[in-house]
Amino acid sequence: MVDAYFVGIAILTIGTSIVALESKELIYGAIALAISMLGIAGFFLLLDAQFVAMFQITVYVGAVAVLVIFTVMLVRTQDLFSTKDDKGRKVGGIILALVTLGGVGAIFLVSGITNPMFGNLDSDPIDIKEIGKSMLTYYSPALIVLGLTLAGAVIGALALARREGLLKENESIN
Amino acid sequence: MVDLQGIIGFEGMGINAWLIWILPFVGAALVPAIAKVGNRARNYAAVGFALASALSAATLLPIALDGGQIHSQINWIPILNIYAGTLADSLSILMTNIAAWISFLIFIYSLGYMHGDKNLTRYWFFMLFFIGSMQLIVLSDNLLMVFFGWEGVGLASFALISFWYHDKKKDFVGTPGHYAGGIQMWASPSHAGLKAFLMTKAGDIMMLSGMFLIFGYAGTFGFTELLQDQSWAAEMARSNLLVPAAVLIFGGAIGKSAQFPLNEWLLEAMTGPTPVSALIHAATMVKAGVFLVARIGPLFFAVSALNSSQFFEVVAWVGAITAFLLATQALVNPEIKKVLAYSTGSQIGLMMMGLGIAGLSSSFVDGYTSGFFHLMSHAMFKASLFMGAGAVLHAVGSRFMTDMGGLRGKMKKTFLFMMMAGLSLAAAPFITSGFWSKDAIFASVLESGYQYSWILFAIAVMVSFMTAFYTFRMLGMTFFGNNSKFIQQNESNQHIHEVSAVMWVPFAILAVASIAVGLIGFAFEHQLHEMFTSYLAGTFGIHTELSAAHEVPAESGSGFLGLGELNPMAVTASIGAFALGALLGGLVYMKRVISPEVVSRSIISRAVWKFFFNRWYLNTALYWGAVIGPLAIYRIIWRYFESTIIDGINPGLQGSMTYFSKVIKAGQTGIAQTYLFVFAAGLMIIIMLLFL
Amino acid sequence: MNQLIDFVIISIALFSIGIYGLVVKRNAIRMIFSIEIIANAANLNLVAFSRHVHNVEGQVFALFSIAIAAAEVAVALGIIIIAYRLYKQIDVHEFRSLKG
Amino acid sequence: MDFLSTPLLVTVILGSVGLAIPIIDSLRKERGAGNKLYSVISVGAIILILGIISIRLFSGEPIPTIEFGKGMLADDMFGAFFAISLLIVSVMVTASSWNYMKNKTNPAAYYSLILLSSIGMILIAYSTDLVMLLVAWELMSIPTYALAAFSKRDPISNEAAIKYFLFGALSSAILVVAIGLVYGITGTTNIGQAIISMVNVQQDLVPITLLAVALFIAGFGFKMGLVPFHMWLPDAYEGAPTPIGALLAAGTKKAGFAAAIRVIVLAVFVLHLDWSMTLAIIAVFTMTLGNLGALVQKSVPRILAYSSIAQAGYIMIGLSLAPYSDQALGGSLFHIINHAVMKSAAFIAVAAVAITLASYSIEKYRGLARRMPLTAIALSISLLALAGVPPLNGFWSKLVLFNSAIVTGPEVWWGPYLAIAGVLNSALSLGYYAWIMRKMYMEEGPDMTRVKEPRAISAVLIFAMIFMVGFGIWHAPILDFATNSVPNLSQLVSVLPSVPIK
Repeated sequence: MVDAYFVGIAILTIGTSIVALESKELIYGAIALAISMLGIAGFFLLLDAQFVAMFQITVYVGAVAVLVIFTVMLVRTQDLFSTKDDKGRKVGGIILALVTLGGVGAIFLVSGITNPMFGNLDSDPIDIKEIGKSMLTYYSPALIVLGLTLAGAVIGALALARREGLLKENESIN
Repeated sequence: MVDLQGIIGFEGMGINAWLIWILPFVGAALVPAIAKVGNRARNYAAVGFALASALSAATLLPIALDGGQIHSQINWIPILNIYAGTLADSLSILMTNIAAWISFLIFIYSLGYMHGDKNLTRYWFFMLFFIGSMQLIVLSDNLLMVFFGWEGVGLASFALISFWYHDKKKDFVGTPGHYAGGIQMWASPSHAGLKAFLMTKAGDIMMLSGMFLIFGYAGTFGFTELLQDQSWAAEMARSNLLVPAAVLIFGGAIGKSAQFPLNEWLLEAMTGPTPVSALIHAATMVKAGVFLVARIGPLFFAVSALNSSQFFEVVAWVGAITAFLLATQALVNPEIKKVLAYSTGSQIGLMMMGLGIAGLSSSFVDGYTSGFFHLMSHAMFKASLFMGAGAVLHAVGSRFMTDMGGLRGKMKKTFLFMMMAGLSLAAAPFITSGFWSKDAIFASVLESGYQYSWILFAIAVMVSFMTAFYTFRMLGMTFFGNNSKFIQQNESNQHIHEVSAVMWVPFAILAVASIAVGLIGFAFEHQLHEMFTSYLAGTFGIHTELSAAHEVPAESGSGFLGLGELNPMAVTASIGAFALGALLGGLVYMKRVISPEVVSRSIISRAVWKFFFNRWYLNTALYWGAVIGPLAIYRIIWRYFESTIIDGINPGLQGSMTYFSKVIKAGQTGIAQTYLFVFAAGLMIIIMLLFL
Repeated sequence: MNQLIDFVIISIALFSIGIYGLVVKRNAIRMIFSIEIIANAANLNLVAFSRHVHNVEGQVFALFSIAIAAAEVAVALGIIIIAYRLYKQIDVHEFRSLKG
Repeated sequence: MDFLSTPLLVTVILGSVGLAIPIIDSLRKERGAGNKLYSVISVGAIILILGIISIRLFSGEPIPTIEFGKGMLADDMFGAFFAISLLIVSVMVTASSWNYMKNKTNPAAYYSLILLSSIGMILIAYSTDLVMLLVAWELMSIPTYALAAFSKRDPISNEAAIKYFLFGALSSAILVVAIGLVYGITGTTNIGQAIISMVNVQQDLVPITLLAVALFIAGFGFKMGLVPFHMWLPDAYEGAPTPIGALLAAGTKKAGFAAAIRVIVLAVFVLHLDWSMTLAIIAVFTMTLGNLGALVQKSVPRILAYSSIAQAGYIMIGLSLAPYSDQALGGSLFHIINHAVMKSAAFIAVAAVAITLASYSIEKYRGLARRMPLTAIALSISLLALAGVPPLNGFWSKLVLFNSAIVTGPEVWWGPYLAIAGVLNSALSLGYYAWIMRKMYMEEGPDMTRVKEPRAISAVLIFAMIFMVGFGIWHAPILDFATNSVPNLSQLVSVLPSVPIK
């Protein structure tokens, strides 16, 4: 059976993620998203993955959410706050979400991982040192590539965000 | 990966065989680029590539003399197990040298003849492209690559015949205003190019079907592979397909070599620049057909000596008919290049006759040697004659011999060398290569033992007589007598003079060579005979029972002037035909003691003259049967069927496709949410598909 | 005690919510929210499995995945800022000059 | 970590050049210029890497078949094959950008992003670990999101980038889920070990492995442009700057196939043979929809985008038949390298037209043969090659693919139908290819004056024409290379004794 922490975090996470999508004010949605990410970090703590949880908080809550909030404020105008969803599309979206939930959930439920013997999470937690060790040995090439990925993202984001009013451009061909 | 070992092959010489045909293609690709540097650089680069190709061909000569062969292959189309390769054996090495060196000389000649033409880049491109394709035909080790080269020379020939595609009146061929049976008998360059392309294409299609017929049974295109495993031949012979397949391939040769019934294109092909006529329509491309027969003839002879005699019969008779047909037409034509063109077709007919008689006789090698020897000597003197004719055209500015006359004083060198080459064509006894090669054909026909050989022999003698006559007629009308009215009228503004050295030296070399070969003609033939004997025995296992004629020098070793082995009847006939033809021609056109007008005095001779002049009405029949008739039929078909049925079905099909396309277009709404919905729903559907 | 399946169910629920948001929402920033929710669901899944399999690879993978998601968001926000400059709005539904 | 192994060498050299370019740019006084310099540097770096890989290939250094090593990257023939094909695409794109980026802002970032993205593509083909695969996948994707939006004044480019990004981010999240499932079942992210332990997976866990494979198909299928994950593709290819369209269509798409072959096909082997039929259905839908969609389009890059969906369908024939035929995967690889060159040539030709005539519309292509002869002939050759007209290279790869479908007839009833569908589709595709060519050669536009063709692009197009015609006439070396690079499945079977293989 699940414990109270789990139930509480689950309600918080799912609730805030729905709020993030449905709130009237975009800025509240952004804050709700940050809370939802905190909830995920809580799940990580429940799973004895403290390092990942910390990373989640620093990167997602600390960086991504703040970045998002900045952007929301940057582009903030009147029409950003209206939520104009089409009715039909909304119904279709809910049906699709339910089908996904039901279909994928059913696959998991009929499979072997519902077996209490399989899904046993009682073993000792993993030592954080192991993470560092494997990062520097087995995963070191991936780390280099990750570094390049982040560099690529930074270069790309900078190139896009930079304002170029000085150079005369004729970029558009249409 | 690429098996370099396979390419390099025999002591590192294999690569030369590839270079011979690759170099001209490389040159063709580079010429437009070099043209940017300058016109001079371009011209010399083109000649340089021709020379490089010729030099690599020359390096192979020792192998031919040793009777060796280089066969190198690379895996080309692995799916169908088809190999690309070069096969340099005695036959192909000789042929490649002839083609390469004559091309080289003609390239030099072109430097003078084409000087100042605006479209020289195009000219060099196609000339080099032509040489590459020609050498590909010669050196390829399989029928498929031969076919590619075959198409390549066809394309180059088409492009060069209609080189002057602006269709100026002076570039036309034929007598303006001459109609035969309602068909116009003169043609513009672009028309001539198209005609040549379509007619040779008819032959190509036959060749292609023959090739694939064989491929269907044998599973390979390679010459050596076909020879190694001969089960295909037996199987084809069982279902009576062997001879049809061989004849179909020969169809390609008929088209390319302008043999009856696909002979008409060669005459209009004379609209091309004269070096083109010399190279493509006299010395090399039209010989490709002969070469092909020489290539596959022994194969068919070897694989089933008994069943394939019909094939050789077809070859011999087609050759004989063509030789006779075109020789008669050459008698009456007024254009110098066209006379030479007729003569080319006619002489190729003789070569075909020699190759055909080879398969019908007990001693295969005699006919084979004679055919190929005639090919060699003809290549030399005909290229020389064409270049000489080009020099004359260049000087006079008219293609009609009636506009010339009395040129020997003004163009001494041209006259001298054309005279030498002309004597070779007319087969002047004992001193010209043409005599020896023609004599060899006569001898092989006589000795073949083929039941109708006497008819072939008679035709050959008649052709020989006519050849001598029209050669002297041509030389006489051009160089003897008095200047024509045309020259006299134009004397003031067109000063006729000898051409420059860059033009006369190439044809001088060839003319002298044809006399030189003639002087040692018998020894030369003997050497060739030896080479082919060992080639045929070594490669195809065709052993020759030494005929009485050849036994003597082979044992005594006194090859040089062993006149004793000549077939006396052949020699007599040959000398007689020459003497008669030359006498008649000389009297009428050189000494001009008899007027050519005698022909028009009798109705019969006039009718014959007209019949010959209208090319036996073959051109007329061709146009009525192949162009005008089908067009009329097509119009009827189009009106009643295509308009109702095809137009009825086609829009329906097209409409439904467009409809579906529009449905998809409508689905692509441009709204990202819709796209994502399709994505997610599609994922679900695929998951469901999996669990079904 | 909590079972693996519980975490997995939560993960699927978040995944479905993310799909819903992507399909329904028209505001570009909210679509990015949806993508983040899906990415978080995937990470939760990973860490849960890592706890069950009891080796470190899952957690390391989760770290990589988080870093990557952050990088993606950075580029995405750059694109959205340009979109805002061009259109003065960020309603993806209106961005449909490419279609057909 | 062996820095001299080919994949790491590629990463280090291209990565350092890629990062150095923006640094050089920030040090230069004249900001935003230097397009030529960066183009030359990038082309040089890529050619250097191409040379290194070719030399290593000829010296027989790569492991001669696909490897399932214990590491994250394996220097095998499969990787080398994709590395060479993708590097050819990158070099074509960077060289032609010389002209495209003229007078445009921020060239440093542009070339840097192309280089980084190329590393990602190459590493996908070399990776033997799912973590590495994912990180490389992102390294490939993230720079292309920015590149797609690179024409900042152009709303179309931005719209394309948004659509592309939404799909890309969704599919990478889906990939994370899929990899998580594989990891949860097998306890490892190493592909080889995962396959070995999947063979002995408990029966009640099989549904989850199937789900994982489905998610993999969705994740990779987005890049490959498979139906129903294709919707973003025409919009993104059309809207993105045209050379980037070439990079997406010829580069990232092929990397998607590399990933799919590394993961899905091998999973199909060890799991469940019925899977291949699903792939076959996807293949048929993909090629048909792509070709039908292209029929009534008015914009040439959009036609090429639809045609690239269709080509993905042809390549999928090989993937779906991999368990039954030895030729199938070889045919796929062969078509992949051919298609990479053909499609990038076509896109680059379109880029040349866009630069000089400032339009994508097919109406502007009327009389192009007179206005831009080289571009017109290159575009025609690449279109003919795409349609599979002999003797161009596209013909041979299609022949191998369709042939492999036919010969599987005795084993799988639907095999020959794939070939029939492929042939019918090729015939259909000729409709719109011929239409473009007719516009260029048969019709006359309002303006028939000759325009100057961009130099660098012309050089690239000449290279592509030589490739297409040369390897059309003599395709044996590439076919050999492709068949040698195929994952040697029989070897895999010997490692896995209980694999349910026919």
